[in-house]
Amino acid sequence: MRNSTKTGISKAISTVQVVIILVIIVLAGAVAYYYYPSSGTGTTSPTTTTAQYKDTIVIGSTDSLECACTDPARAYDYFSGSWLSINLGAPLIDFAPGTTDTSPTAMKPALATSWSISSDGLTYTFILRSGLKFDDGHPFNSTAVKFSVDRGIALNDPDGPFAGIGIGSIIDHVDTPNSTAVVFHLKSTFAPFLGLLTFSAMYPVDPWRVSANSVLNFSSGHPESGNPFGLGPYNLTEWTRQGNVESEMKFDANPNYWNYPAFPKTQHIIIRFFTDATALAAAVSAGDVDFGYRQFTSSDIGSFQSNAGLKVYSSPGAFIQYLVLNQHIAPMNNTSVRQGIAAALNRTDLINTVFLGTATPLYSQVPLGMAYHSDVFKTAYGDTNIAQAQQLLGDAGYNSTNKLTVDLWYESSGHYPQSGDQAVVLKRSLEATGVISVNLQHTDWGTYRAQRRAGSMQMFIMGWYPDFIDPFDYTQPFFQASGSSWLNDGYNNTAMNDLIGQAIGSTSQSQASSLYQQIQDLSAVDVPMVPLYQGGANCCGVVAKTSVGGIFLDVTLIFRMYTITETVT
Amino acid sequence: MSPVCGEGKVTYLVEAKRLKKYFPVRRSLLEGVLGKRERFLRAVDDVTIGVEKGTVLALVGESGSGKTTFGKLTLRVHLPSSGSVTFNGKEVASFKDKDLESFRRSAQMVYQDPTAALNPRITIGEAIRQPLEFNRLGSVSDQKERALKIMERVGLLPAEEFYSRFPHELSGGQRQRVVIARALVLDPVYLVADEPVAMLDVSVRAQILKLILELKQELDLTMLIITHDLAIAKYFSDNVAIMYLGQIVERGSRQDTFVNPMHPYTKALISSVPVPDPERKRERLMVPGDIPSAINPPPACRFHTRCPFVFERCRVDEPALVERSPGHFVACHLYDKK
Amino acid sequence: MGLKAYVATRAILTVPMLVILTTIVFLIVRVLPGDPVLLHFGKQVNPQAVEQVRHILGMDKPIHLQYLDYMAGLLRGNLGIAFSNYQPVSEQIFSAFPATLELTLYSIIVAVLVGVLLGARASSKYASVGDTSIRAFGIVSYAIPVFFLGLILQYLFAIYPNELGHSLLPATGRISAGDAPQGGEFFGVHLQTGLYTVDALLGGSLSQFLDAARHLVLPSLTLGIALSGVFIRITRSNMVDVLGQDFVTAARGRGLKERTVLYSYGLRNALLPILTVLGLQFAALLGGAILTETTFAWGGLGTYLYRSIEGYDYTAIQGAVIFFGLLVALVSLVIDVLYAYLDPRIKY
Amino acid sequence: MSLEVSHLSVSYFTQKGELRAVRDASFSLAKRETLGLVGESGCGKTTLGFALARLVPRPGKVVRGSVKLDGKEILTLGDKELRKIRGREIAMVFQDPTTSLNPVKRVKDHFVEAIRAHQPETSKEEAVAKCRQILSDLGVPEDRMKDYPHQLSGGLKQRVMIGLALALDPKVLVADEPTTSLDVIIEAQILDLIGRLKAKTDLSMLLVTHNLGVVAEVADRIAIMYAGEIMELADARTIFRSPLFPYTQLLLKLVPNIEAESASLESIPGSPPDLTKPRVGCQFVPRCPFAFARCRVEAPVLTEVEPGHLVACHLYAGKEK
Repeated sequence: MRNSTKTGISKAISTVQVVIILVIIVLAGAVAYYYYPSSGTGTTSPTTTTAQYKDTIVIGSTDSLECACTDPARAYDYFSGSWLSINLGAPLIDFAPGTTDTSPTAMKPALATSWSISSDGLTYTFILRSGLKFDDGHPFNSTAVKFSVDRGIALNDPDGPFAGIGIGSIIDHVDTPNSTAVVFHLKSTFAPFLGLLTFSAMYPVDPWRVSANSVLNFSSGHPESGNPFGLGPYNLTEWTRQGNVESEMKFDANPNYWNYPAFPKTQHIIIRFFTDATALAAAVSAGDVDFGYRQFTSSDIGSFQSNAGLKVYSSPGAFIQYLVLNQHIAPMNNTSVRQGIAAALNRTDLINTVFLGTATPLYSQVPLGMAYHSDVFKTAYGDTNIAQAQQLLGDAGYNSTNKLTVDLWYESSGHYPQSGDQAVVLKRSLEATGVISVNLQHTDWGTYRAQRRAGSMQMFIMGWYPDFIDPFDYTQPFFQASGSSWLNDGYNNTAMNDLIGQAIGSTSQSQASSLYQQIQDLSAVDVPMVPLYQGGANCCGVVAKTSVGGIFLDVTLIFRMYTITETVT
Repeated sequence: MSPVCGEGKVTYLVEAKRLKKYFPVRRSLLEGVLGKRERFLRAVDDVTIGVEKGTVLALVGESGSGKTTFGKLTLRVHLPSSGSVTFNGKEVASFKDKDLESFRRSAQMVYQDPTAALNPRITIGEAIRQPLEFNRLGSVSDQKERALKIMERVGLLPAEEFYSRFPHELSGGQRQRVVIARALVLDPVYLVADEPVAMLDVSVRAQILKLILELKQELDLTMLIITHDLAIAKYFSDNVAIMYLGQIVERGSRQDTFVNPMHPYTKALISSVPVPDPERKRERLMVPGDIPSAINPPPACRFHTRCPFVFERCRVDEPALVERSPGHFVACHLYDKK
Repeated sequence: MGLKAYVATRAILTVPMLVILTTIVFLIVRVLPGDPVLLHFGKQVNPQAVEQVRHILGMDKPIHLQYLDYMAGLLRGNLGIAFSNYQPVSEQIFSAFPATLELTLYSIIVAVLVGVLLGARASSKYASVGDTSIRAFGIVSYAIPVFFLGLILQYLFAIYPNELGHSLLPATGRISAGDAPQGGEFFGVHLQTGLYTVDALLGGSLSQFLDAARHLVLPSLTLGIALSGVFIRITRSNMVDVLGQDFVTAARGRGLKERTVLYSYGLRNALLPILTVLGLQFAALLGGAILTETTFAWGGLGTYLYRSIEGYDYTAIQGAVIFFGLLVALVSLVIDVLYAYLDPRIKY
Repeated sequence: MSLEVSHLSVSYFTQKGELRAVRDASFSLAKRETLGLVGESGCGKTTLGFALARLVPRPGKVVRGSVKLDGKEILTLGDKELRKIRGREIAMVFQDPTTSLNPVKRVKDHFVEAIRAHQPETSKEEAVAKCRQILSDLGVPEDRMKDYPHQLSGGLKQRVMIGLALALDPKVLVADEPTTSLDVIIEAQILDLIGRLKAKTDLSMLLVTHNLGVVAEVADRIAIMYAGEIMELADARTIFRSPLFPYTQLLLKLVPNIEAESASLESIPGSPPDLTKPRVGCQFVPRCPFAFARCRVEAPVLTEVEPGHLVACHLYAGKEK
């Protein structure tokens, strides 16, 4: 006898139907794929680029703007200073992409076609290209250059580079004898001045777009108004933020760029922002983006290396990380304590455990590969020198029963790669002395910065990307009291201040060499901070499809989007 | 005939006077917000009636007539909205502490659905013993002994064996015996039985009713049987009260009510009961429609909307419960006509 | 009383609820031990910096004035200024919300579709192998961590096919880069919802719609499957219950089609408790969205809350919680109205 | 003969084993005839009623027998044919009108749905008109058509149920305890209604009930069921005047009669057997005052002992014709 009830219902909803619905959901997208031109290419515009290159490249990144602004008067974090500005604006003079020579003689013309330096080293004269226009059609001339520099100095934004580097104390005034000539009068000799001009803070801005009295901020729906430059290879044509972070930025080639149409190589670049390194890695693996830059974990990099469709780029790196010992908070004001910590640190463990050997131990704030570098910390303390650490801390009154207790801070929102892992290893090496006890503390990058400014963290991990390529940029911002106020670490040594002053004024190579040696030696005695490691792009992660080319990663660490191409496969 | 005491004066164990119980009707969200006047369900509306000591009063009515509410009012499960219930002449609502405890022991209830009345996870022996424990009467072994004794009395035999069984292992009739035993274990003097056999099969109904009556005699109980089944009222009560929409329309001895029913509603009820005799074709007093809502009861005589004998006065004037013959009270204008 | 009047009253009654909610949130942030500003700065602080931040945030005023400011701000849709970057919280939330709403809507559709159909199917095959396996699926999907499910689906349907050279589905994002739909003009009004699938259709672009749909597949499947377990269980048990009732047998006895009996009698009546669960699950859905959004780089409110919590951004958290509260209140309002509409027994 | 049931057996396959709810039931129902099927709860009478329209719920199954409606076998019909029979040829009325209507459907929609399920060519308006006609015949006010079931009283709901059952002019109506959950006055109204329907139509009716009073009012013939079996079958008068089966005799004694002079406190000791256990002999043996040796070993068979009077009892073994 059949059971009518059961068979009846079974007919109403069959397994087949349920399966079909599930399959439809899963495959709807897959089917759609075939009706949709492959992702990443966008719409094809017939008039633009050469046939063999794609006209759009998508870059994925976990970077973000710290202050929702791109104004060089305020923003000089890595993303705005070494990535965004480089592609939206242009310097007067520049290094060639991929250069290994960072000396003044290697400088190439950019907005300026020629330049001369007075014999006393106090006057720099630049002749500008004529006929250049900002992307909004206004003419570019010497007045715009003067306006930009005067504005930065006048604003002197406390978060910005002008205050940070003290540009106002370098430049006395700017003259504009005619529309294509700009003359910089310095207050005193400043050896790295040409290098300084490659720094995004010195890029001319569009006087018709920015106000002389205030910083340009993000304004929803008006991406162009967020771009103060208008002279670079690209214009910012879309800028969306969702919640409290960037979600997407779109760059279109700027036909007014002085080197157009040689550059940019690719007409459209899109940056997609990720909150999470794992999601960025997934996006790269799945081909959602053509290019992934900053940040990946070392293990992600490892898996990319085994993927035939992807290429991992590495480069000499001038990115350094170091441990700041804040002398505002006792007992960090005790030099023996700082020296003891310097002796105890185990850089080998740090690099092997956290970076799987992809970084280099660093024994001076001036990184390896840069002129005048000297391994002063290695000479003074070696590495993992527990005996010396115990002795130095013993001098300060700490032993295994009366341990030195310190707070070690790291930032936890992904601004620096694997900060938490680093902190754990550092804690381990400090505690291996038996006389130190470490409390780990962490917070997000925004708060971290605020606390740094407030001087409220006893010991904290920081990183440094160069603003411009000169040993000056690795010493003055850390050791000279006028330059290191941003760190608010309480370090102020007159001898050190003088040495740096002299180095800035020196016009001879040999004199500079001797001065930078003395500066580094003194830094290993005073130990306001302990250098940890240096890395290239590898530690931050550059991964691209194999079809992508034109990537130049050099010691400047700036990221040029305008040289990148992707061949059509 | 109603039993008389002393000089022909009736002694009531439980007596309700002008008893009213109005339940507020939950207003809907909208009504609440719009400040609509609160409405009441008039479950018991001005009832004066007594249960004579040592007798069984059957309270008969359709569902929604308010009979169960009345039963609960006499047990102080509900407190009256107005009017009073007295127990042995004392106001039930005024009982406190010791008096209340002793009243709670003296007045017990047997429920309609024995399955719902028993906790499925407690053995029936424990279920019967628990009231003793809650009232701190005797040691545990005393309590158990007392429970076994009452179990024997209600026919849960062998008692020892039944003691450790769970409700689901029992038949419906046995479960109702458990409920009765649990009500009687505290030696009550007043028992309210709310439809005690409605959920049972015909073949066991008589057994249970018989048991209740035997126990009533033996333990000298005074009882209120609440029922919609006129046959039960007819066979197992001394006095009968017919309830309609919260009011008593007729009351009297069982004889008065069944042999000489006077109120049209009583007549309709009796004539509506199907008679198990295919050859007896009776003339039925048909009453149309349904019992109206107790929230908006009809004015004047509440039965006038369905009464086959309705006339002018019924719609304007509320009939009083008048003694038409000794002990036989009827609330109907028909009998004032002559 | 009409349904419209009921909806209006029910909506008005939501107001005191929201006042209570917002007040509680306000008090929690201020009365609980720990000064949010100090927490924001950490242990040792520069008092001047603290005072400056307090002033910017208006937290240097007496508490009752702060409360008035806060409530007045709420009335104007102003949720305060975020600690982390001093931008208006309400603007940030409104920019992030459409992403979450889109994910949530499609996930609910997946959850209900998968859950209700499988649940109904399980009930019709009561106690069979099919029933048992559907129930097992329900339990597993309920127990599996959302992000883990997300990673698995990401690998299976995006990363692995791409490594084989056939890209199937995108692993992250809401739409292909640079292709966010902008809505369209209708009778001179620009309509843009922020829901990419809707905006694509408003803009008349099928390709954008399909692209947005492709991006929705994995995240909405992840969240939808994770939630479907509850629906499977509730649908199954309710259907078993309803199908055993007299009116279902009666309907069969009248010779109605089995399909009519199953849906019009069975599912229609089982739907009411499912609806309640749907309302209750909404909060869980928002919680699940946090994890899903991170895995799929979705960039909605979940990410916003995640970032804010990570950064101890109290005003942002407060704003997000109030916004979530508002959403839940709104959803429960909708559910109540639907309930009243679907169940004639509801008195309103 | 309108309906012919022979050797029908229905079992529930439970975890405790096979529960034989109906065993070897045979009876017939003539046109315009009303058969009362009487028994206590659990005796299988409801299952038997459901089996006629193949509505026995899971895990129940018809294991044997045949149900023929005008010569057509119902138990082997396909789903589609079965649907045509249900409601159109055999209609059901259930015990509890409160749970028998879809709570989310209006009264008239029940009618429209049922009528159009069988007569798809009927327009909605025609179906509503038919609904109006039927309900007015049954004394349901017209404006209640728009109501939902919960807005109706029990009596009205049962009228609606009866109306629904009659909407397609079925040949056979199976009414399962149609008045049990109603108050006595409403019960009288419904019985009166059924009586008038009987007089007016050609309907055959199977009235399943435990209430002998109800069958006495309505039934032409009565079947007494005990423990899954039909033990006695005769016309109503015979059953009440001269019952043969001991259980019937006892049952009649303990049914209260409101018109009788005195109370009867008779009862049948013991309880019905467990239907999952195998049967040996007569099922009524443990409670039967007349049981003898043969009753314990041999199951009696329903046999005609007088013209039109069938009984399954060894007491009447010699009287077989």
